[in-house]
Amino acid sequence: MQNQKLAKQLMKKSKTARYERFGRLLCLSALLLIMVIVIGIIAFIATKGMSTFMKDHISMKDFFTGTIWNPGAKTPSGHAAVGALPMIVGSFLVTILAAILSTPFAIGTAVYMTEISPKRGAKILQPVTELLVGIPSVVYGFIGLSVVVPFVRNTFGGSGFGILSGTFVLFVMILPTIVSMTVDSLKSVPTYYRQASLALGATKWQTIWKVVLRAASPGILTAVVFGMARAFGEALAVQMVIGNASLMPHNLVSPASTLTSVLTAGMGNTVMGSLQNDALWSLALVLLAMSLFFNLLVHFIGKKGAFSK
Amino acid sequence: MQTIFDTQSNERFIYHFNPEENSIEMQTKDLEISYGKTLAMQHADIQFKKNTITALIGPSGSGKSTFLRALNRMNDDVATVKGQILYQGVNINQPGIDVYEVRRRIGMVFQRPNPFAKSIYDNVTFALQRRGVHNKKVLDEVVETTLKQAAVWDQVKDSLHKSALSLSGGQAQRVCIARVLAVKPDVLLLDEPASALDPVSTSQLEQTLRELKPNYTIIIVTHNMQQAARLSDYTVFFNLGEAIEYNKTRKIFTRPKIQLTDDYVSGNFG
Amino acid sequence: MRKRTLVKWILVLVVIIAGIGSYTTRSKRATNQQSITAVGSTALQPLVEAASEQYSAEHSGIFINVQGGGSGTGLSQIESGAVQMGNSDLFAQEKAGIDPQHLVDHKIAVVGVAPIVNKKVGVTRLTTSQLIAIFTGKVKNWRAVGGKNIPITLINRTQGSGTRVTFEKYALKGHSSAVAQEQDSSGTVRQIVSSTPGAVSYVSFSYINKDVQPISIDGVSPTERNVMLNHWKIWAYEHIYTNGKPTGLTKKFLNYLQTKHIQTTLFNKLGYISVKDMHYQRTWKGQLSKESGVA
Amino acid sequence: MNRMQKQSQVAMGLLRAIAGFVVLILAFLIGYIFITGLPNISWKFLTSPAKAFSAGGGIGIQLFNSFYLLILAMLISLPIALGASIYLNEYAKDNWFTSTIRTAIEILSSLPSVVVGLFGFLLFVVQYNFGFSIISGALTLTIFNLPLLTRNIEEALASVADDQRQGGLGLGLSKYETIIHIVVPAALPGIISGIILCSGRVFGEAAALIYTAGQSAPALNFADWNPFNIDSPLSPLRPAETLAVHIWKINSEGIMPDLTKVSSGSAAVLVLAILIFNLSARYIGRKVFEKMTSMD
Repeated sequence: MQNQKLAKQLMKKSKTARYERFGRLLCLSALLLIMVIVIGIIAFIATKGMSTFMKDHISMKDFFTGTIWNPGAKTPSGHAAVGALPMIVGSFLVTILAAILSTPFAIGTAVYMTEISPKRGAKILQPVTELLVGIPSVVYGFIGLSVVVPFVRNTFGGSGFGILSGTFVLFVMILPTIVSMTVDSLKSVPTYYRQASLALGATKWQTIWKVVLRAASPGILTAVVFGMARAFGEALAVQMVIGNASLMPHNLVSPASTLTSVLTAGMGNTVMGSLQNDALWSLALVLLAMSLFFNLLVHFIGKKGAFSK
Repeated sequence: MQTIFDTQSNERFIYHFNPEENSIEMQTKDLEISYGKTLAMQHADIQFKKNTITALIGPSGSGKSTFLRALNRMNDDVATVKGQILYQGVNINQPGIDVYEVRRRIGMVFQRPNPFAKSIYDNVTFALQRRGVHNKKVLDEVVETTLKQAAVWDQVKDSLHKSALSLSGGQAQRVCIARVLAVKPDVLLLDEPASALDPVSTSQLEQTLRELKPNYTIIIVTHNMQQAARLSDYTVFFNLGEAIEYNKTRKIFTRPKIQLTDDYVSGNFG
Repeated sequence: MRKRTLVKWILVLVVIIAGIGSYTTRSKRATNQQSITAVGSTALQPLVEAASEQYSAEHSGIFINVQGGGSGTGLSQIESGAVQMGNSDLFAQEKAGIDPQHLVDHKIAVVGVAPIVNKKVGVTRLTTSQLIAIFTGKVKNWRAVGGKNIPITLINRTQGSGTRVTFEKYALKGHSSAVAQEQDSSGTVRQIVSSTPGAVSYVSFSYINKDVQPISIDGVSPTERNVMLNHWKIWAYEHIYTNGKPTGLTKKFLNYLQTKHIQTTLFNKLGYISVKDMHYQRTWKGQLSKESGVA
Repeated sequence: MNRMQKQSQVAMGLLRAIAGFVVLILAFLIGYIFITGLPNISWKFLTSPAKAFSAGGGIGIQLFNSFYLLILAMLISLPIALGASIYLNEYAKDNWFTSTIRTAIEILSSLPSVVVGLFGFLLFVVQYNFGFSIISGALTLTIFNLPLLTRNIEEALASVADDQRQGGLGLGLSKYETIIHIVVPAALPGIISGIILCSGRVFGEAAALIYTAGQSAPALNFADWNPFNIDSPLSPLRPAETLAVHIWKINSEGIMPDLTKVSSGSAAVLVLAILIFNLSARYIGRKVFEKMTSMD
């Protein structure tokens, strides 16, 4: 019967279906590959980082609350001198300050590029920001050293090396990242949102503030996270201007250090498997944990924002 | 001819064709559609007659689009569909059915014209090319026939290799119809195909659909009751996830059996 | 579409043929090419690199791969046997985490380390005790040691750096420097000292230039001559370690580094001091013996 | 209403000022790099090999290495990132597992590149015995590059309107065909700008390469393009110092007398190269897009 013939035709796996399965598998394996790499690196850092505590028997308390960093030596009070607190505080401060400083600038610029003058934005600003991403950190570092540090020294006093200089350099470094990602998320806000808002009699500013930015806020948050991620992971440039002293920062112009700067500077000078080296990997682990924390925080904020909308 | 009057509640009237009649192209049996835990459609038992135009009307959120999308299983990823969907007597809502073949035979045109970022020619032939048809002669012929069927050939025949994105809304929508016709479906599902078009384009589109009727079974979701009235042979009225009344269009618009339908078609709500 | 598929296959074919073709026609040298790798100290890298280039130029088919990475990397990699030569600024014994038992030390050169200050502090000479006071943070202003009224900004090399270890051991007589700014490269240190008022740090002789002021200690100025005579105490060996006795190409290359030709030309240019010119030798514990020449 | 208008005007002015200020910063940076660097660039500088401790060294090999590594790294990472982002954006269900994957990828992108570099060093250089080589460097750069590239491509895919996908599905095409032949071409401008962004980052990356591709640039025989010969420019097993690594190296340990000149010149060349790269990628992207949207 015709019915059964049709049923047969419809039940047969078509070439398209096989193609679909193949394509899906291909994409899945790409993702799995990335997952393997991610898990590999995380596991690698975790094992290396934990060995400070497991193998070298350093107590977590000494590590997280100590303020003297000289692995292998003892503090005057007899604890192991692996206090990572100054670096943790330093990383935290620099990242947060840089993000706070650059977010309004980045959003302003991105809004300008998408909402006010898209033409000029696409012609000038976008290529320039993309260009800046490619400037090696070491060049940023040297410009920071020859421009920002003297500026901070002359304006705010101190030696010029410190959190503030680090913040300024990072501000410029993460700006392109945040701008270009914010632009992407603003662009993905459908045009009819804007039209609807303008049609309701809202001013351009109200439209931007209440509609466009609100709609793009998850994307903007992601952009900021990525900016902070870059700030977190940045080493060479910050290292040159922050002073790189494992001291608790008492103000914004006193030399301080970040996890990455100590990590990068120390890696080549220590021997794999030694306490000195393990302690550096522990810093990397802290870094990982901190960026996880930031990430979750922002996701949390993002969710809250989504509800109140 | 046989009609079933829902005796459980006096609020539904679903017209059913004579089972002996061999002209039912599609039919749903006790269809139930849900998004997650939200029930979007239930008790849908509708038959669609071959080579007719059936309009699905109802207020926003009544489930008419959801229903339409279930018919060629476009909802697979987002919704759970229970019940039977018979296409020429074969239940296509069962495991093992090749959805791609189903969708080829039951084509769909969407609310907003969505030409691909390709040339007009490629828009029309794309699906065929993906199915291994590469003979230029065949493809040329398909392009010409389908664009003519969709009544857009004269306007685009000189710019077949221009981007389809440059077309006006009405032209784009008819290219989208041609694109669907190119894979030779039996059923055409249209989801408010004219909502983004101006009156002139809309009436051209309607004319196109009338011309397609002898060869295709057309099911169209529309917001526009005049459109349903002038275009369709049968009309289903949906409300709150249920098919309330299904009858000949003439009857729906002149002598509806259900008060709710009357209220809706006379513009009292919706 | 079908034409495209054809083109695709032709392309694949061409690539395969090209691959086979280039493999079979690869230069005959490739089969008897020899290559060794040296990793480690960034201070020693330019010297070894320059020597390896000359050596490769003189001996065809020889490939010596010289990489930096720091002394720690050099020592860990030579210990694990991943490379043939490990460059280090320090004795293996001085480095925590290294078992020096199987490592053979080849002292390649001697470098002097000198304190440097920003040119505006108005100090060119210090006594050892003044130097210790400055670096341990007891003196905080240049006025206290006869300079201008400028606060002292201390700049250290990174913990574990060879230069720092040498400086603390021989200039500060074993005192640890106070916790202060740290930089992990000599170039950066020099740049910061030259641009920061009141800055003081230390670099090896080859990094001293007109932008910074070297300091004499106890009346002895930092010159190569003074290092050879051990009047200037702050110096260290540059080492190349091998895992066990060197063999083959490694041995030949190490010998090449000791030739007079290299030691007179390259060493002078780079500011290294030849081990042969030294009037004294020193063990890793710092014991001196008055002998010249190489081990 | 009037007050609102005024408020809007003020806000617009402020936004313009912010954008202007940012432009100023960016212009200053680029101006600084070019003004200090461009005078040092000459044909000889661009083509001659570097010198370790005497003046007059160039950056020819480093420049070639940078491009070669970038191309290799992109060739390896692009298909992976594309596949992964397609899966994440089109297939993956929106559940905890997907968000875990996303979070993990985001975290990976925040790791300092030196950590990625050391990972690459231990894995490729030591474990797989690739040595300090282009291939080690390219693989490490791939790891370094994947998170951001995946993220960017995913973003570009997400910005393609859903009705394009439905159009494809409605024709009875598979999801995969629809994505590859319809969604990806439609997302191409976004994907290309993502690639440019990542290329810039890769091009300027130093720390991940110091331990993998190495910091030496042995002389190459530019007459020999057989990748199986070790002094061939194409050989994947030779060490390859890139421009960014070169800048890092001479700034930190360089002792040549014309250090600042070489360094600022290299920085300018690097920025210039990225500029040229961006412009050409944009141009190619536009052409490809035009081709895809008009003729087959």
